[in-house]
Amino acid sequence: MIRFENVSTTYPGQNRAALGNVNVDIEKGEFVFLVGASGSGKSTFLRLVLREARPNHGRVYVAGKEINRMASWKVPALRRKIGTVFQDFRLLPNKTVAENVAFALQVIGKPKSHINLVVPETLELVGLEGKGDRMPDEISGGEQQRVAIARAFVNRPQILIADEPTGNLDPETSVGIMKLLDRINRTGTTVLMATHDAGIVDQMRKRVIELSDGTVVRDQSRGVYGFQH
Amino acid sequence: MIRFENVSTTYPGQNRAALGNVNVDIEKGEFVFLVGASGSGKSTFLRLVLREARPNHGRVYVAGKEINRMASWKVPALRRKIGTVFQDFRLLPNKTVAENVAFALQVIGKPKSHINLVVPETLELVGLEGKGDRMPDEISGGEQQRVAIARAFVNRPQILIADEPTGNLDPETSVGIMKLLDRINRTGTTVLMATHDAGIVDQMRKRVIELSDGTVVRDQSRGVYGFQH
Amino acid sequence: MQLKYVFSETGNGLKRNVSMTIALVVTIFISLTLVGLGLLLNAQANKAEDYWGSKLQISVVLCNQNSRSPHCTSGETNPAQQAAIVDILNTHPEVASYSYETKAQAFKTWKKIYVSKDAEERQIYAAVTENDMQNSYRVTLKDPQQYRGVESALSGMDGVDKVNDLRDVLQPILTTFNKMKWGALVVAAFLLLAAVLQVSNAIRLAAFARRKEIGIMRLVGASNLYISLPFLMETLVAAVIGVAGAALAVGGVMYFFVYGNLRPDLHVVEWVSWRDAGTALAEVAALGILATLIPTLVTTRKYLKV
Amino acid sequence: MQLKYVFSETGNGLKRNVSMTIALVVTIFISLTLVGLGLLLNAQANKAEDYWGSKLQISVVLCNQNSRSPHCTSGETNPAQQAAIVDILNTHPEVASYSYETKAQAFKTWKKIYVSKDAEERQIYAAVTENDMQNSYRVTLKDPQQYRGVESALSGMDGVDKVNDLRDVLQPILTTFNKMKWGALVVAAFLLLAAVLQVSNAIRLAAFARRKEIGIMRLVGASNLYISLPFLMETLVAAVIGVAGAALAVGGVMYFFVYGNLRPDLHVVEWVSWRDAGTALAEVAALGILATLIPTLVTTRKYLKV
Ligand SMILES: Nc1ncnc2c1ncn2[C@@H]1O[C@H](COP(=O)(O)OP(=O)(O)OP(=O)(O)O)[C@@H](O)[C@H]1O
Ligand SMILES: Nc1ncnc2c1ncn2[C@@H]1O[C@H](COP(=O)(O)OP(=O)(O)OP(=O)(O)O)[C@@H](O)[C@H]1O
Ligand SMILES: [Mg+2]
Ligand SMILES: [Mg+2]
Repeated sequence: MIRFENVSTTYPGQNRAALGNVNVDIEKGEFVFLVGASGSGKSTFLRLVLREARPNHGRVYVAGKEINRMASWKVPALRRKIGTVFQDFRLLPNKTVAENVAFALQVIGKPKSHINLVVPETLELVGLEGKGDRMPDEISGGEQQRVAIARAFVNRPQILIADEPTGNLDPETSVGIMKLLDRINRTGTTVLMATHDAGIVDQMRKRVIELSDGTVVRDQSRGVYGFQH
Repeated sequence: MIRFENVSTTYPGQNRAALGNVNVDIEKGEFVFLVGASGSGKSTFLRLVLREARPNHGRVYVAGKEINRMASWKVPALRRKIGTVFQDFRLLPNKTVAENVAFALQVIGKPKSHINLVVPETLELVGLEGKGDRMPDEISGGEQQRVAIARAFVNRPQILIADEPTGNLDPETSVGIMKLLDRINRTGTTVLMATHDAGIVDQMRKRVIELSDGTVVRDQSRGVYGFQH
Repeated sequence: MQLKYVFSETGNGLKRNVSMTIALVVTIFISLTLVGLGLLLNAQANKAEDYWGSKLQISVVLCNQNSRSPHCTSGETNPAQQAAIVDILNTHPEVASYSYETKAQAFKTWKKIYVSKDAEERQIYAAVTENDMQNSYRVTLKDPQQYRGVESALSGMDGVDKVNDLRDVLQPILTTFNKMKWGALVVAAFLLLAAVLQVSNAIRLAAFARRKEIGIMRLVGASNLYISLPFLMETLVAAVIGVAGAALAVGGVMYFFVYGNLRPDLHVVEWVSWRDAGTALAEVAALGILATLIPTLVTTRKYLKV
Repeated sequence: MQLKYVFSETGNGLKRNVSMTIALVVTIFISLTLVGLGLLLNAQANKAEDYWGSKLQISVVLCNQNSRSPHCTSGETNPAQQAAIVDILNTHPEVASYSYETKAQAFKTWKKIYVSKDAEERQIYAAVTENDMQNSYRVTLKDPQQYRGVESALSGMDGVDKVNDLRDVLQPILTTFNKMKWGALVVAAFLLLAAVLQVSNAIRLAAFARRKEIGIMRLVGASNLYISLPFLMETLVAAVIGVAGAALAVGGVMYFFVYGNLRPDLHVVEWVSWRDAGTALAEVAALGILATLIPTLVTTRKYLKV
């Protein structure tokens, strides 16, 4: 589903490479944790998958296509296959929960009838039934992150990317979010999540890829956060 | 140093109070953790201390003054007594480390000679000796947070406020930051830190104030994160 | 307060928002130039009104030998005809007063106005004699707008060559000055509105570009004045450049057009002087500074408040 | 694509940036109005040049009985004097060709031009006879700028009343049209620059106000066109309002000034027509749309790129 072949990338004006010769292969349906110290390149890895950044060397394949050779007008189509969730939720404060989720479908031109069908369905899936009419600041942080996940998942993407989705949440709320991501993963969606949260990684026992200074230093199929190789 | 007397506050357009009848008294030189679920009101508490927000009821005293009766032109003087650190560092990307720290002194009109003296001193204190000429994106996240702490502390404030300062850092780096805050606390500075990081709270064994839905549900002198009263 | 910081921040701000600054300066410049020209035209209209004030009469020109009017068949107006004319002037309800201008007086005025630089024209003018002039009555009206009655009563009389209504000639010029003045001021008002709105937009954009710095300044306790001074300076610089441009443009019009063309060649009226231009420019400068400082203060209060 | 979204976003965008939009519309409006007036003045200058083209000659007016020039002491120019004049015209190096206009021809032209609405003036004009006219030579020059030689050679001769140089009268009018044209176009160019810069500033501000939405749109895979269409529409609406305002303003000038004042009262030249105004406005509309669309496209590419 996602394949990195000798990928290196350096941000403009930087000396140090953000990623150096990374080789990773993630299969369809996998659940992968991306761990590593601050600045180790986790977010950069995710940006490459979304083609928000491009590698200086090597190739990035997503859903069978080499995305760096892709014409830029095809990038929107790529991104429709990928749902994305961030630490800071990124909800529109002036839209209700349901409108926030619907927005993701409207702007890619889905018909209204389809939107009216799948939005309540997805809100139920993430555990927000009956809260569609609330505004984002009327619900808790955990619920806001559920809205963000609903928005990312409402178009049923093949891949779900999450960059420290529990970074702003307390430990209890975080567990709920992880259960939801696990449920989404079990529908066949590939989940790739960057995190610092040792507790979560230790508990989930999924595949762990550890980055350090931009290189893969560990790739373990049922790993924990703190493992030292 | 900081006293809340029956403080309640509601954000405009909200039904639910962000803080409800909070009474807290923090002595000079204390180290206090503010914990609680997402949305429990930790950041609001800190904003009230900085007079970035104002209470609807009750009184907030900082350094012996009731800050809500204070004329708005006196607010800068109040803020010079308080150093502040955030999760997202908030460094100026086009200034070097030393310039970022010096900026805080320049804009409050300190003479150049004073700046040239205290900036290197403070950089050494936070463990960044020799890195003054680096740009923020040339150093690690942990180092960036040290710069932010140096900037907050360079004017030797009586109070240091930190809102989830380790939220973006990996566990190892976080420990270093906590050691630094502890060191600053031991110089007599009152430290007030909001956090989700159970590990840190458990390890430090300092006073813990827990908020839940805007009310203080625990105030314990040598507490842990997960304590249930 | 370190003024160095304020100046360097002002410079940076201007550079960062080059396109905004240029747009702003151009709009201020053009609008103030038009305000300046409007004020000059106003001064000109006032000058013209003073200058022509006494001339906004009608004059009843009597026949001389050269007159070709059908009412001048008998040549020079005779005393009987003249008495009939005076009778009308004494009794007509529209007439306030009148005076008699003899050929000699007319010739004196003629010689004053018809001074030419051109040698040949001077020769021709020299050939004109007092006898080519005509006697006339200068009639002041009760209501300057009510003159059709007396005009038609007199122009049909024998011995009256023609009834000259100087207002027919001068009023259109005055009206033209006034129209041009209002045209310039209306366009200037539009552009000033645009300039004021642009000032506030420029500040929004600048506050946005500098939002990180501003956030940190507020956090570490920089004073309000310190935070907003670079913004004030930025728009002040734009205003000063705009005012200077307007001064140059108005000065150019004065130098090349008023002093270069009108004053030496056209003596119909007294033209505006450097002194009038100075007054207009002082007003323009005050307006330019106010029109930028006020929106700046309002907008900085809104976007930079503690 | 849901056009409803695009329209509602366009509306929201315009509302959100009211002050930016007004400033933009005003600047576009005024600059395009000035471009329109500049183009009209250009058409007017061309028309005047065509109309007066043949008149940019010099005419050598011979004496008649009424002439007062010192070279007309003997009354009507006699054949000997006329032969001397023709001699000069045949040999002078500045002269390309010449023709003779008799009193009869001059009288015909005179009657054509001096048609008055005024009853009294008509009476006076009726008294003018062919004999009040003067014979003259119409001289075409080799180089229209070189005429001082022949002028001074002829004006000193006996039998020559005066040498009229129509260019002395008409050229200043032409020059005035041209100066006004360039004045309008230069000011318009400044304001157009300001408008173009404002378009890009308006888009920067709008992109900033909508940065959250845009970020999410890019993330969930909205197409580039979909993201930028509201921006395009926003500036297009501003441009259309500006163009409409300019059309109204130019139309007003045509209706009230050209058709209301100039055409009925001033016959010295053929004035611009509605047809010319139409052409000017078509050019203005094209310019207005281009001057807003191009910076919009450039800026949206820069600030909204995938
Ligand atoms: N926009 C950027 N411009 C320049 N350098 C950047 C940029 N973004 C990241 N970097 C640098 O690239 C490296 C990798 O950063 P990245 O954000 O991928 O790390 P991360 O693992 O996500 O860290 P964190 O846990 O703090 O989010 C770091 O050294 C960082 O300074
Ligand atoms: N600017 C705001 N406008 C409206 N409501 C707000 C605003 N900021 C916070 N709130 C609301 O006030 C309550 C308390 O928020 P606060 O940010 O203080 O919580 P917190 O404990 O800091 O949460 P977190 O751990 O997520 O940072 C929440 O219900 C939140 O939705
Ligand atoms: Mg990251
Ligand atoms: Mg908070």
